[in-house]
Amino acid sequence: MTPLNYFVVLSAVLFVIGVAGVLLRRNVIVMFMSIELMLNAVNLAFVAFGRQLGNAEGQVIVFFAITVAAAEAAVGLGIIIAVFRNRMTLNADELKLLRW
Amino acid sequence: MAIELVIGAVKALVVLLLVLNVTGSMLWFERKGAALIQDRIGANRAAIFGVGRRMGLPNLGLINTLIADPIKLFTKEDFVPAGADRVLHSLAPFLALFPVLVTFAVVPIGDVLRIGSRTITLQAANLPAAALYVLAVLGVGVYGVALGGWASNNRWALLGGIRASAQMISYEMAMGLAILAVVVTYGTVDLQTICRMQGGVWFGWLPRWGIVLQPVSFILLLVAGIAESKRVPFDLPEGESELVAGYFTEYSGGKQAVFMMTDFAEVVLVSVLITLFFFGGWQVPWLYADGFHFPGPHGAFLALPNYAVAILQIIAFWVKTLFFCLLQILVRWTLPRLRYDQLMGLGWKGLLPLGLLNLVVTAFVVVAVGGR
Amino acid sequence: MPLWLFAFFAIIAVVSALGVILQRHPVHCLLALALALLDIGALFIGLGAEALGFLQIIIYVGAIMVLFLFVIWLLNLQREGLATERIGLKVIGTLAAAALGAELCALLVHAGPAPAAPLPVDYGSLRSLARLLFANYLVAFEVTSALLLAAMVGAIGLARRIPGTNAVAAPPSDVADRLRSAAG
Amino acid sequence: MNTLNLANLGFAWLPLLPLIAVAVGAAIILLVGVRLEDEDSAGLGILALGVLLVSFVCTLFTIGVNAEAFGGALLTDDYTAFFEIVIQAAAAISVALSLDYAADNGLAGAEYYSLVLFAVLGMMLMAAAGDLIIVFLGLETMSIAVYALAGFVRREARSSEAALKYFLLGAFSTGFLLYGIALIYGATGTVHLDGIRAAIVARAASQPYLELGVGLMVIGFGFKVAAAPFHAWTPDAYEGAPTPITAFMATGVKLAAFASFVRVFMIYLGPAAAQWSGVLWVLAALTMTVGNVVALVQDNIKRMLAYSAIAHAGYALVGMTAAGSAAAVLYYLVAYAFATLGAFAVVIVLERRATAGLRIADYRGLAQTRPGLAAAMTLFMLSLTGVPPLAGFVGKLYVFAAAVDSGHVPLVVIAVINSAISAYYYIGVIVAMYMQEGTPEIEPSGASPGVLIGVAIAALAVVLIGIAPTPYMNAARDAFAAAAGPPAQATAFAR
Repeated sequence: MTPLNYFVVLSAVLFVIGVAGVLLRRNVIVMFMSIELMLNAVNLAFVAFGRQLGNAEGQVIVFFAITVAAAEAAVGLGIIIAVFRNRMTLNADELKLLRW
Repeated sequence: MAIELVIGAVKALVVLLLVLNVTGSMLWFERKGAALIQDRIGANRAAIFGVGRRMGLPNLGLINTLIADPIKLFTKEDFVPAGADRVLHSLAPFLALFPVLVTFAVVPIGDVLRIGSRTITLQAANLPAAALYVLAVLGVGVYGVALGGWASNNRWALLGGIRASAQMISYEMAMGLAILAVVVTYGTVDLQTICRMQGGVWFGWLPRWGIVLQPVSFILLLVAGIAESKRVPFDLPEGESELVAGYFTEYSGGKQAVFMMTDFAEVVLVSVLITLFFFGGWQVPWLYADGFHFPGPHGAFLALPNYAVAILQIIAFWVKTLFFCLLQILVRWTLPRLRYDQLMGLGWKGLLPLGLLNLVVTAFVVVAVGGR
Repeated sequence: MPLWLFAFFAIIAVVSALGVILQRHPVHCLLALALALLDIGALFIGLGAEALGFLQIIIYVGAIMVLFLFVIWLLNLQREGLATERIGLKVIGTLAAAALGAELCALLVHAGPAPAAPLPVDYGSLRSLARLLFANYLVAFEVTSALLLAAMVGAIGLARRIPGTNAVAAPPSDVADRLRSAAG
Repeated sequence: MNTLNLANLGFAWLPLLPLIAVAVGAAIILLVGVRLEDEDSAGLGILALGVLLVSFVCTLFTIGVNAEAFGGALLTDDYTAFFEIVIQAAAAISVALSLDYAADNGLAGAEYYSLVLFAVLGMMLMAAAGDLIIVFLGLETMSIAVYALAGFVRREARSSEAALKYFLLGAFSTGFLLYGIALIYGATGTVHLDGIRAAIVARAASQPYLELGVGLMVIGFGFKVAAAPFHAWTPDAYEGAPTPITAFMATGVKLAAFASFVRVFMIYLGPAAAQWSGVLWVLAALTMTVGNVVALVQDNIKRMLAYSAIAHAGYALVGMTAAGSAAAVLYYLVAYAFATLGAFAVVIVLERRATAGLRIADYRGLAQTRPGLAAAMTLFMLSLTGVPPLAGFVGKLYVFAAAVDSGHVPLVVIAVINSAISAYYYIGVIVAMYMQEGTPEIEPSGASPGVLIGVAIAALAVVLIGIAPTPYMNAARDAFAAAAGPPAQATAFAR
């Protein structure tokens, strides 16, 4: 059996990779993908904790987190399309009508 | 431990071989079916070295399709267009085929076989959440087609890929709702249990098949399944008058053969699912674990040994499956192609509300009747 | 889940996650992410959350990622150049993130696991999950319906045509020639 | 196998009613709006106001109930009712500001107003949440609706860009918040706030997990309340979003985020205060300073108000560092909300297109052309500065006094210095309106009744709450006491 700590550490590693992706990438859609990676890292932590505690609450939260991610994806991609139609770019460095 | 592994491997191999053979035969059935509908002979040059015909034997068309066609296809030049994403271009056909094939792993093709003291479930992988597994694997299947279209660096291929993936995820909704209604009806996601629950009879003669309980789901699954396999009347992804050949425009040789095989494997898969959920799976009417109990005032009984029952079940399963394969071929050669807006309209405005309604009604009835 | 299996999935997860942030083409990033999500689904199943693992694959890999793929295609995104602006800031940010990660890992390893509690028989089954959703978390479950409706309304509100025009918003003429280097 | 028994869950209609009213109202608006042209959307706005009124009446019934429902998922106490009413008021004023704005800009009314109501639903859930799942879902319902609203003027590149920045950073922060929830769940074994507090009190929680989780939740909430250094999205999102939505974001979103932040941290993570009060101290000092200093150099009024909103989040955080001052924070937020709503209402009157009429220079000579508006704007600016006897002053007084009582004297010194700095840019607007004769380049016309009513209500509130603070402060005190009361008192009344 794998100690459950390993899963939590794996989730931390994935989370940090996601954070690094958001900070490093310039294409907003890839930034968004990195955010999805972060959320999934969190989901892994939830399931691992749930397994450790022996209650299914962790799974329930993941269920909701997945739902939220789907909703976020719909709205986020809608916004991304709207931005692209207006500006013809998805490069975060070029989106400077407003100062960051 | 070791013997378990061997049994598992044998079961997997048997299922895989069965599926591959049925899938391969589909090409021949398709050609013959087309010929039948178009009032011609079709596939009539299929004698090996002409020997069969010289000796007055019937054509060996089926065997030829299984042996000669693959050899021909896999020895053709495998062409990758310039500017294509080489890795994904090669990977895509297998990404399409693999999910379809692994779906069969959870399909029960019979009840149990007893050898000595050992009881073997006739199902390659005994997964409790098999219905979810089917949906998950089907969901992943979108990538092969989508990426095949994209990686070819060809506009028509990309359009075909987009059409295909949009169509597949749209109809996956209807398919999922159809399967969910069945799951709610039987209260389990285990396919073997669903099959077992379809044993027995109502009124002394009517087999307890799912079609009686879930006729709407059956229609949903059939239509969505045909759309899922991207065949006429839902073959817009490869609509040759608009898109050359859709997502596999730039494929040739073996890789194209794999795409074609995926289509046929999907046809088989849809038939298998319909058989499982609505036509009793491996159930033979009036056949129980100990033999036939015929209906009627006198109730004739024919005792059968376990192995005979298992064989009958396996045969029944594949006969039913084959029937629905042929039905799909019939549909393919009979109906005209839809327009794309009609396709999307049918999926989202027709099947989806119908599926939701069916699910709600099912849930109410289950609560009212069973109170599980 | 035996250790070797965990190691296998963990390596795939980390490699594909790195792929998401290191690949230059959005489609390749997306495939790496899809693989990572598939892998995480497998880890769920390995942790006994069988139904959830399949749901993860159905929803994330089968639907959300395909939506991303559509948008990438719709916008015809090409390879991305390397970051040129405020690179120092970004490197610092990433180093900070890495430091945070190291600290996180150190702490988590150090935390010491509570002994794994005994599991109920039907742990992770669809039935147990559904039972919780429709009983203890009824309110939350109902809220998700409002959440999804809001997301649908929002997405349609953002993406539907501007009334009276055939086109969607007309792009400013000075950026029209940047179509080729879009997002590049 | 036993069937589900809803009574066992503590199923109760009462706490749900305000929420159901809003959700059903949103759906009705969608259905009614199907056949309406976008230019006729004002009627839908009136309908939305009606829905908010119904929800408000439903909320009135929940006052004094102080119970929990659905196994502790929803808390029906006065704290919830307090925030629900303030949120409804903020939303109602935002809707009133939108009536003509949405129609003039050709925004799709059905979508617009239903999204506002969905956002309100999320906000009310955040206030009522009894477990972290509801906090998370409420936050997301609110955020997703507001992301879309921020980008609702699709013709404007600025609006889309604002939505994008708000969305990306918001989703980013959600990741942190959710990880925080995960670690707290891992540490305490539950997501119910009661259970979390019990585990902390019993020292049953794993310390490293708890510390990390609390830290990550501070980051997540910090983003939502726009605390420095997590404020980067605020000015852009506030500047680019349609102005009524900016007003809504600056008040409703902030109120809801603080409602949740205060409840989770001060009440349920209170036993672990040692782990977060220091962090909040630094956050508060940083937020006030950044907000006020950067606001000094802004020439766009929406951006200036955005930095002002950041600064005020800082003052509220000052209150959160002091254990006894939660009621002061509640009062302060109300004072801030009305002044900010009023200021944005005036901005809408002067705003011509999304880019014009928003410079502070455009306010020159407003006292001559529109003396009433200028006077109201003066009131709002003075209240935000903290000049007696207006609401902002009393709020600051309560917050700072409580912080001094808890021994955070240096922090209060920083806060007072910051207030002095803020006077410069707030009074700059007043100077522009009254002292500078320059011909106003912007003709303030198109002030619709809705906007004027909004200005009037906000002005009245700022004065009233300031002159007679006692009833409001008592309400805030009762609300907090009800929330912090012993859990035994909170029994599910439906059983």
